[in-house]
Amino acid sequence: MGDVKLEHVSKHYDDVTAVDDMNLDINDGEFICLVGPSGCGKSTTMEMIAGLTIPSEGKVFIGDREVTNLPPKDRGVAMVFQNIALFPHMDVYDNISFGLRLRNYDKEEIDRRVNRAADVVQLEGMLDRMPDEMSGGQRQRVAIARAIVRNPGVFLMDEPLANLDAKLRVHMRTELQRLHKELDTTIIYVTHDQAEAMTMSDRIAVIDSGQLQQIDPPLVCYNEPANLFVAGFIGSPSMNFLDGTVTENGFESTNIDIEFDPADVGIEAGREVTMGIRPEDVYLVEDTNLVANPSHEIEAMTDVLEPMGDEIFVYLKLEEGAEASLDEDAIAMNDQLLMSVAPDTDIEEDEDVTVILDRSRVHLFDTETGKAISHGIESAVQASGPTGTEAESDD
Amino acid sequence: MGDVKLEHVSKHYDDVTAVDDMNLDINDGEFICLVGPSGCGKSTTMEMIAGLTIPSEGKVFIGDREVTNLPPKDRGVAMVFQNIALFPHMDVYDNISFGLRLRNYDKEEIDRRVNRAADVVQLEGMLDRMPDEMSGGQRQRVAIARAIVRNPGVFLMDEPLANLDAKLRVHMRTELQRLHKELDTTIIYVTHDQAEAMTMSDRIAVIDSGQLQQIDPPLVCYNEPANLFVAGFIGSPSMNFLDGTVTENGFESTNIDIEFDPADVGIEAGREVTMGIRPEDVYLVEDTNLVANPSHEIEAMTDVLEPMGDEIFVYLKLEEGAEASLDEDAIAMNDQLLMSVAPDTDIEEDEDVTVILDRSRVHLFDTETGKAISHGIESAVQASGPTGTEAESDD
Amino acid sequence: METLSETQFAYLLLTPALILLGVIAIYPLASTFSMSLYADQLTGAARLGEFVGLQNYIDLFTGARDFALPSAFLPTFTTEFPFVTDIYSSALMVTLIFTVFSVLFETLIGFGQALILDQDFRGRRWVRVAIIIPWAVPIVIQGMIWFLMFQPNIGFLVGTTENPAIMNQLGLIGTTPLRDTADSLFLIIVADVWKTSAFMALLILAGMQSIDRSLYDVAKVAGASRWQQFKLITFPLILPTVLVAMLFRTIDAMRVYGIIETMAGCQTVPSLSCLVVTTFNAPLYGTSATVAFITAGIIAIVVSVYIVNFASEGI
Amino acid sequence: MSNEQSGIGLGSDDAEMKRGPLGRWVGKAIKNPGRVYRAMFYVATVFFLVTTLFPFYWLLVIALTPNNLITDMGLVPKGFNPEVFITMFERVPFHLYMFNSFVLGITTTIIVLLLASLAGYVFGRLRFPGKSLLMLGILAISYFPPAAFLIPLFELFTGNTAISLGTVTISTPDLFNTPAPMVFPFSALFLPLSIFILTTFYGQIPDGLEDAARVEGTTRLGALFRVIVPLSAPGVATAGVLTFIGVYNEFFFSFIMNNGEASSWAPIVAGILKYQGQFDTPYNLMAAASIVGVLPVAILVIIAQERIVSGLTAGALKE
Amino acid sequence: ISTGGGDGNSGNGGGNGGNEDTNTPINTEAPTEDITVQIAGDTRMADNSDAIIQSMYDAGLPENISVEIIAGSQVTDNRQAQYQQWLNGGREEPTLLMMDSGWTIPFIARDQLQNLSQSLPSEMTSTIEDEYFQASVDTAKGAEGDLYGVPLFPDFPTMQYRKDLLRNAGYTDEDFETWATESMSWEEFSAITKEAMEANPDIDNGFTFQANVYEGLSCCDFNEFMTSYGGTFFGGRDNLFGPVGDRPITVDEEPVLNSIRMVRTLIHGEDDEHALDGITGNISPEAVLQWTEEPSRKPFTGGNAIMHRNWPYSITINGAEDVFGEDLGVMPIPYGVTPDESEYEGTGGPVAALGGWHMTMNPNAPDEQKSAAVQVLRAMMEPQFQLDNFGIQGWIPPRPELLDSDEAKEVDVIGRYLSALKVAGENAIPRPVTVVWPQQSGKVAQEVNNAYAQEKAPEQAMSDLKSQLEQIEQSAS
Ligand SMILES: Nc1ncnc2c1ncn2[C@@H]1O[C@H](COP(=O)(O)OP(=O)(O)OP(=O)(O)O)[C@@H](O)[C@H]1O
Ligand SMILES: Nc1ncnc2c1ncn2[C@@H]1O[C@H](COP(=O)(O)OP(=O)(O)OP(=O)(O)O)[C@@H](O)[C@H]1O
Ligand SMILES: [Mg+2]
Ligand SMILES: [Mg+2]
Repeated sequence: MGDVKLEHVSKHYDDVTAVDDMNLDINDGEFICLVGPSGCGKSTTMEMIAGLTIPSEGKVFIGDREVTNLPPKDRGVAMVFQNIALFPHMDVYDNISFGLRLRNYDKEEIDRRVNRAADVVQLEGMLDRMPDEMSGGQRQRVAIARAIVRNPGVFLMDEPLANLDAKLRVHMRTELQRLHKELDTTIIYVTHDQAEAMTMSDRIAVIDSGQLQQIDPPLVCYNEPANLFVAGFIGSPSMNFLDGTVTENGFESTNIDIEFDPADVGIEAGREVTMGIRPEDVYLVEDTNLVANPSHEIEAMTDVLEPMGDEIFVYLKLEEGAEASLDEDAIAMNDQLLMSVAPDTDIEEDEDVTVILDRSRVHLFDTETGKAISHGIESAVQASGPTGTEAESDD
Repeated sequence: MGDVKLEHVSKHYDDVTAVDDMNLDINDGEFICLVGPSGCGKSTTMEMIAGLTIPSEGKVFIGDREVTNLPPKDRGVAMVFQNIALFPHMDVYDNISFGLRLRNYDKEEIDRRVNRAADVVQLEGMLDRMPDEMSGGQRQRVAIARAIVRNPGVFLMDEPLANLDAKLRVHMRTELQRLHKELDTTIIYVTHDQAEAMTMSDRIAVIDSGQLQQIDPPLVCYNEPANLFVAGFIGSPSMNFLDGTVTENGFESTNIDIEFDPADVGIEAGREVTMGIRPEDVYLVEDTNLVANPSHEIEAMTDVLEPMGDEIFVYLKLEEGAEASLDEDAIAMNDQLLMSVAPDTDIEEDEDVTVILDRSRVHLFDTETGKAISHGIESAVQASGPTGTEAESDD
Repeated sequence: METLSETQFAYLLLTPALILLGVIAIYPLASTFSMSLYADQLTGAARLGEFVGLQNYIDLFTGARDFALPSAFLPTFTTEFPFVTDIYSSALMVTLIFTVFSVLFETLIGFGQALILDQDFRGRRWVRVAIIIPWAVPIVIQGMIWFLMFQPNIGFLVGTTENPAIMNQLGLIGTTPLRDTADSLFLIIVADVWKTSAFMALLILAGMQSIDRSLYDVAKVAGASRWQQFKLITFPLILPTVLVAMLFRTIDAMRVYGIIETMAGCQTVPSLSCLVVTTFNAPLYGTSATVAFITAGIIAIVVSVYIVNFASEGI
Repeated sequence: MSNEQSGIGLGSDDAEMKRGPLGRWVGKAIKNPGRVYRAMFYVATVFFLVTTLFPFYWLLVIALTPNNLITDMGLVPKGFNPEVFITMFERVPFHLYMFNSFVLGITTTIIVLLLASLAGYVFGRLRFPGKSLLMLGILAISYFPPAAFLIPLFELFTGNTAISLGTVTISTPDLFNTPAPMVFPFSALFLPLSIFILTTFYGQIPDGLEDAARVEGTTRLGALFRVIVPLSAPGVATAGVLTFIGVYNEFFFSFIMNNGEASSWAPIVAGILKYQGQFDTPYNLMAAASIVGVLPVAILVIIAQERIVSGLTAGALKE
Repeated sequence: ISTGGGDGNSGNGGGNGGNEDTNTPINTEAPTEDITVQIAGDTRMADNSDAIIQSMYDAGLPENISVEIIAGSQVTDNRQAQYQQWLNGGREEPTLLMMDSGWTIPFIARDQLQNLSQSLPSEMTSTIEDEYFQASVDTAKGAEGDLYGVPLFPDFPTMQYRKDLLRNAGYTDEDFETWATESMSWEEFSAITKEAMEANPDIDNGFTFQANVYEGLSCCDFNEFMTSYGGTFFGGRDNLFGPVGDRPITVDEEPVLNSIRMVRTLIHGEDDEHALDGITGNISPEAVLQWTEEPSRKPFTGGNAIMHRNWPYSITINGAEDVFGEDLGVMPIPYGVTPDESEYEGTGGPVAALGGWHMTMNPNAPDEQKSAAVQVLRAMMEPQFQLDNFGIQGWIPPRPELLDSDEAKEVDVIGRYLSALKVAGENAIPRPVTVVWPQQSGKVAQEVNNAYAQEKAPEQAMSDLKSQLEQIEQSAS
């Protein structure tokens, strides 16, 4: 009833292609997060599911019915809009109850539901305020309440928590999850908050330039990104990338080599690859004991330190004189490496350090196509230890 | 020139007090983040600094001049609005250049600045789009660009990055920091993103219900929160709180006791206190070696696991049968504890575990007033190890 | 209904309006147009004479029918500025002069009034009543008010040669202004501006009230003065409304009749509509229908200025 | 949201005691441009009040002056004759004419707003082929002098137009002396203006709000009447006011379409003209009647408009 | 789409109903059933309808016929347009229409009225022909001489003056008595007025009349002045009502020019380059050039004028006790030349422009209505009714003889001035109303006003006018 399917859906504006041949197959009751860079087509996708935008090509299905040309009201969807879109001429109560009143619910039922929704979004006592008498976050919560009072087959939420503070977000997250469980509806959720996407969703759909890059459970996306884009996009701070080549002995680049048998990961020597390693998989040599499958030691110098409270980000320069350029347009920065360490680590700026990588968490991508080649290197020079969730190469 | 001072500033709406006797003293060139729960008065404070809202009481100064009643245009501020508010009848170029055109900059200078700003917010090539042809994130970037083309004494930014994806946020953050350094202007910045507040600001001002709670450098707020509110608000996930009493031997509560000499932290026995400990300061007993100043061992059972990619949040039940209630309204939850562990930790749901706390990271607060009593307990039963940034009690 | 294509849906919603306009406007116009193809008939029961095709149109454009009209229809053109001989002697020129000046001043004054009504002050409601009152006055009475004001020995705004009133002294009008085309035209424009500025003011005010107030906040912080806020925010955002208001004022002004008839008479100030009504009452139905259609054609040419503007505004 | 700076009285008065009041004022004004602005505002307001109200005051002067004394008038009534406001009702049942005009105005306004709302929505918010052409066509209707409609419409409404449906030919009903032959022509003639007004206003409502309403379960029409119309309240109310007042004072059609009696739905202008004899014109009665006909309506219209605007928007757009 | 005279399919066939309808004899037996006759009257009639209807019954209207009077529009142009549509559209109501004698003829020409000569008993029509003011009857006749309307009342302007002011100049009641029946010349008149002005220096205006650009100038003031100098529009009186296109146009002849010169002298003084010798100048204000009846009356009623030309309605106003009462004098309009001095028959002397109204019958009315209407007309033709209505609403009886009756003299105010009115009535001159008069009237008013206002020389204006009138005449022949 609530499964949503997009078949070869595209949306072209005059000179822009907002969504490009998108195929999505969302099961009834699933919680899907759409993530991707700004302007990649997330909202457009949502609007096409809601029926607010008619696809230029392709078909949209909701629960077996083709709805491509059906008006929004007949699709059984509720939506939280990115731009909030409260009705400025109605107070909070009327905004929230709008959909219910349209359906002629009786007064008490409406009252009950509105009060419950207001409770969930912590707006009790503000029901008679007008939208322009509220703060940004309060308005956003009204928008959420407006969607959740109804019992639609599909919830579409476009960055519903963007204006909320951390505590409230956590609260809202759990509430949404509870709602999801209770109503068993499909939720399609756009967020730019990694934590949200990771913790809430059954699957994450990563979109870039209107094209679907990967749709998989959160940890799969994190640990086994399908390509360079996903690898770089998921995880904050972003994965480190180093360009290099495959030799008989493994991966070689200007500053870092990693030994493995190319045959084991199924690639031939001489291929141009990009190696990826997440900041938390870079360790100080002192912590080698924590790593089951460490790489060679790498000499580096600390550059900037960014203490985050629960961890510290350390920017490492791999070459003498290299600038810690913060330009993240170039995918691979061969001369620097970002590392995250525990907050109580004794480390200073401009200090020489030796680091190792967790080889079982090393990702290899085809430099040209960006496709993933392997996630983690098992065939180790050192004995392999117990590895957690890393996966086999699936290329 | 760019220092901003609020003196006993309040703002009352009909029945709401949005800002309550606020005193703020911001130095020229400082980067201040305002944080606080939704509706606490952050935007109102900004508007009063900008001159869009006239305080009900109190005075506003910008660079020695009292500006309480000065119109916005004479205050030399630039602002990014929470609701974005692009001019719908102007294309991106005209939106961005608005402030410059007002000041009759010459054509080339405007061109140069607009292009640079568009570059910074990565909107090159979109300068001739109209606002309604852009995605949410793109619009927000236009709003940022509109502010940063100018050279004001004070930048006011109200959640400028709320609609941007993680990568772009990081980019924007560095750009804003660079801008801050280059122009040496005062920046007052509202954000609900802890990471942003922690990494960018010189000082964080924590506001609750219109009242200033603490204004201090980020790590001070994190490590030495002035009161329960700040402790609970800063840090995500939030600090664990347990209510208890001080005895001769230290802190005692239903499930956890911590030993110390009350005299050392300057409190008398018998006082009702709340103990706080951050999730990352809770360790599995196996990792005791990482902790310089561990507490007693505590028996618990894991409940929900939340894998975040770079860490896992583990909800611990301290009592048999206790529900892992996710109700964060009650400040202290005496029967549960949230712990964060490394992503490769071998841990399952509903498993018995033993944990310890890092005593040097334990916070004590007066339960009644919420005021902080002490941060970290030095006088240890075990020998004290090297402690990082923890501070003395300052109560 | 919702599954109709956008085009079908659009036409469906337009149906009631189109039916009404079809029956009440298009059908009569078609009927009137066919009247314009027949000769006038003054005797006998028939309303119209024989079918003459476009002869009525030809006669009007060549001036061969001017004898039946209160004034010439087209001016006599010359090659020297202002390109017509006696600018007050033809219906077309009189109408154009009236239109240009009345629309211009109504727009300016309407703008001023709207700006005032857009402010917040005590008694605004009463100022608004005051400003709308002229618009609520029927044209007959509007005519009477101004007619009496400029009636020698009754109104105080006109005097005699020996004892001139202020307006005479200033040389604005003669002592018998309502028998003189130029003077009457001037006074009729004044009377029309008095009455119809309210029309402009109301529409412009509505446009101003519909602007999102937060845009002003942005502009203020960006450093815009009041004037700049007006120029860069208010004006462009109400421009479509202003254009619509001016468009309809222009059309109305081009059809001016009532105020002329009640103040000075069609013989003194012959407007295009005057020609239509006078011939209609004569009754020269063929000529009248022809003048009506030519008037509509002239209006179409004049308002094409706005249409081009609309097209560029993307409405 | 934003508070305007008031500025009045905040300027400091020190060191300015030596100047005269004007000098002081100028001094303050230079320091505080808000003062200049306020002063300009008051001057402009007074100017507009005087210019719009003066002719109306003149009307009152005429009304209060006994008809025989209306000669060589000055700025005040010659004589004072308030009974004119009673005499006018004795001579003509003016209240009935007002009632007729009111009914005609309301009916027409409702029809016009309804049809124009639909059309305004279509033209303002939808894209479809033929749109510009249709708009031009509708506009073109207002190019024609009303006289161009008179004969065919009179025949149409007095049962003289035959409609042949195949073999049967029926003639239109005779509606002379009923409101219909006024209401329909008024509606058609005022429709283009309202369509254009509403087109611009509806076109400016952000798509997001209509989208939100549609997702919540309204049809497009539902969204129109629940969201777009209320948010365009100033425009809708203005279109309504312009139509209502236009119809209220209409005379060109109404004097042909009935016999001029109050019982035959003749409007107020017919009533006002009834005071007039062939030669004798009781200016004072006509003036009194127009004051009675106009003033309450102007006040009513303004109050209704404010009500409509605030009722529709509940203060959403302003203040 | 019908473009002809309407193809109405209602009973009587609308405007193209043809001559049979308008000519069919009407059953003159009084109907026996109850029936209501609707009369399109004017405001004054409607205001007095109870008294009027009562006087109809008094004059023999059967009780089963009731009468409903609707006011119609009082603005004469509007009423004309209204009737135009009603009759053209074949409306059955109203049965009787009150029509201005100034525009009845065009309706006759378009076959829109009941031909009373054909459909009424001849005893009724011959009474009208024989006993009524001739000029009035002339304006209710078709080209072939048939009668289409029953004159209700005539209207003729007179010269009103202030006896009190003239007394200051040495004139006495004796003079006033003479003036009431014996018209004076314009030379005399202007001289007397000037004398009175000099004797009453606080009075600003000598002689006030109407010379605005409007029908009233062409039909009446100018017509009067012109005719009193022996001038005509279209040659003699015979050509007044046609044949259009087949009659001389004589507006550029000397008598006409003289009348214009006379008026110019009155307004602009003897120094005017086109002044008329013998006329004393500067007695009329320039304001006359934009005055119609009411504005011109205001200064006189307000006490600021000596002489005033106007219709009888204003006699009632000015002669009221609270205005001038007995101090109001009335005399016929002065003359330019005597009848024998003038070339054309029936011109010269103390002429008065003819106004007044007729009662006409709607040919589309059902037969019973028409029969009932005949009864109403019959009642209206009763002398008693006419005398009653002189009292009720000031309708001057259409029979000259009734002006001599005692009953008429009894009527308040205007009863005092019957002798002057009777002279005016006997010298009434109708306007030259034909189907093209509506076109011609505007041109006449425009050119005459131009000439009066010194914007054109009289010769120039009248030759311009002549050529315009010629074009119009030609277009319609
Ligand atoms: N015009 C108004 N009338 C009444 N109350 C208002 C008005 N504007 C704001 N408030 C209230 O004032 C308080 C502070 O609002 P403010 O916008 O400053 O909050 P904020 O800190 O910016 O919140 P958020 O993070 O949600 O944007 C809120 O509770 C809000 O409801
Ligand atoms: N009406 C329009 N005309 C032209 N281009 C448009 C229009 N609407 C959207 N786009 C473009 O389509 C692309 C996708 O927009 P969309 O709103 O779906 O992005 P998004 O993924 O939601 O981005 P964000 O995270 O910034 O909200 C963007 O590049 C945007 O500029
Ligand atoms: Mg989006
Ligand atoms: Mg805010």
